[in-house]
Amino acid sequence: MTTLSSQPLDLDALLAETEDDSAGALVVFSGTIRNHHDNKSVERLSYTAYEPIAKKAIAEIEQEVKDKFGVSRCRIIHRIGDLEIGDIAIHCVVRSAHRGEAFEAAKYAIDTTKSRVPIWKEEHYSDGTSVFREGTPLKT
Amino acid sequence: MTTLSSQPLDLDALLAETEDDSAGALVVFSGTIRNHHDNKSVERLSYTAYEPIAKKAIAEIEQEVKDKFGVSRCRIIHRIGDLEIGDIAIHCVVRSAHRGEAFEAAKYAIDTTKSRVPIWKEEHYSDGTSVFREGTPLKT
Amino acid sequence: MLKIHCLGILQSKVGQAVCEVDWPQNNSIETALATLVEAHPAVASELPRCACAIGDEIVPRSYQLQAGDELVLLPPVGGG
Amino acid sequence: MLKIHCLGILQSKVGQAVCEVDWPQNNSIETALATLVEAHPAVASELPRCACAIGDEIVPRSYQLQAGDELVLLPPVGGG
Repeated sequence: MTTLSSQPLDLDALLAETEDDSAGALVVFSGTIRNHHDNKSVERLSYTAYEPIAKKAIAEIEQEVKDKFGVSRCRIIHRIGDLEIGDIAIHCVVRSAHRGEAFEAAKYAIDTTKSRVPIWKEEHYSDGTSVFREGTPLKT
Repeated sequence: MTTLSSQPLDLDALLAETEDDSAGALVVFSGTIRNHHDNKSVERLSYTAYEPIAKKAIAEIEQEVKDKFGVSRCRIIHRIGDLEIGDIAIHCVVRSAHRGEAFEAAKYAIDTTKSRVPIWKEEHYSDGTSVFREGTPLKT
Repeated sequence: MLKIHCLGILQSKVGQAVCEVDWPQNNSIETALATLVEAHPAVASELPRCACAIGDEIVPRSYQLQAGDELVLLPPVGGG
Repeated sequence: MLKIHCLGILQSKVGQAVCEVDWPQNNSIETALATLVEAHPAVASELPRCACAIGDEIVPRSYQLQAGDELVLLPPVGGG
């Protein structure tokens, strides 16, 4: 199953992949590239990953979310490469019988992905400068 | 803008309709027809609505969600008619600058829609019986 | 005659989506509901939890029905 | 020579994705990082918050580098 992709992310494919007749609730979180950050005008973002650990970490988070919240499906896919405003950087998809745990699980999935998966974003501003966004040190 | 539909719901259309370059977070809640309820095997559901008030109530909830949570977009669409297992009964779409309020807003949108919009569901079971699901009395 | 629209579970209890009841003009919804229960006793247990509407407005049971009004009964809701 | 992969902000500080440092065999990551700082002082302030990896495993700085190992430095992460 794809967890990192250099191509535009396909939500419909992810929804088809996670179909589950026993699940009444579907929660999707998607992160998109917005045109501003800290009052600076953003032109584009470059995402890079350390793939051997990033792929393993995402797969671990998917399993952890299912175990921890008792949801039947959790899939996470992150895009890497150069993204323009409005492009989708990540989809987190959770399905479960009821909506309470689906919301909790999706929130945990995105929070955890941001803090545990070796992916970095460099923000390119309209004034020509660029900055690597501050991140969370990996647990060692 | 469509808030009730007797046709299959189109998430892609709703995502296109709500595009917002200033929003980095997208949360979608979708309710799908699951194959069980209270240990009974469900065959299909029939949704009916009192349209004059249902449409007005959904539009009010969309505005209330935007005001209350400061999110830039909130759209809700509910399907009516006969639905099969796996069919989508509702989409709630929220976009905002950050994810915290997007999750809160989407949860409020579905909770409030369930309790304030005159829509009813009759659950048809495999044994040929059917039951109107218990609901929430409207505030008068 | 007053047209009463029975939605959701009320329709299944009454056996039809709309029923007409005899009704002395310019009376309250409360009075009309009492007349409905006489004709369809099965709805009695549902009515306390129902809201009443005229057109696209929820109205209190003290509302005085006017000529041309159609009463809509809304049982407890639960979409999604 | 030891290959050190510098990712994220480290790559921009070092000016290249991979750098090679002289390195006495069978020594710890800690020692290798000291050698890296001599060659590229700009990374010094970043290293305390970096994790170290060999292949697909995060390893402690006490890890004894083996022949053929390539060290990967992972600065603080933040996808999404």
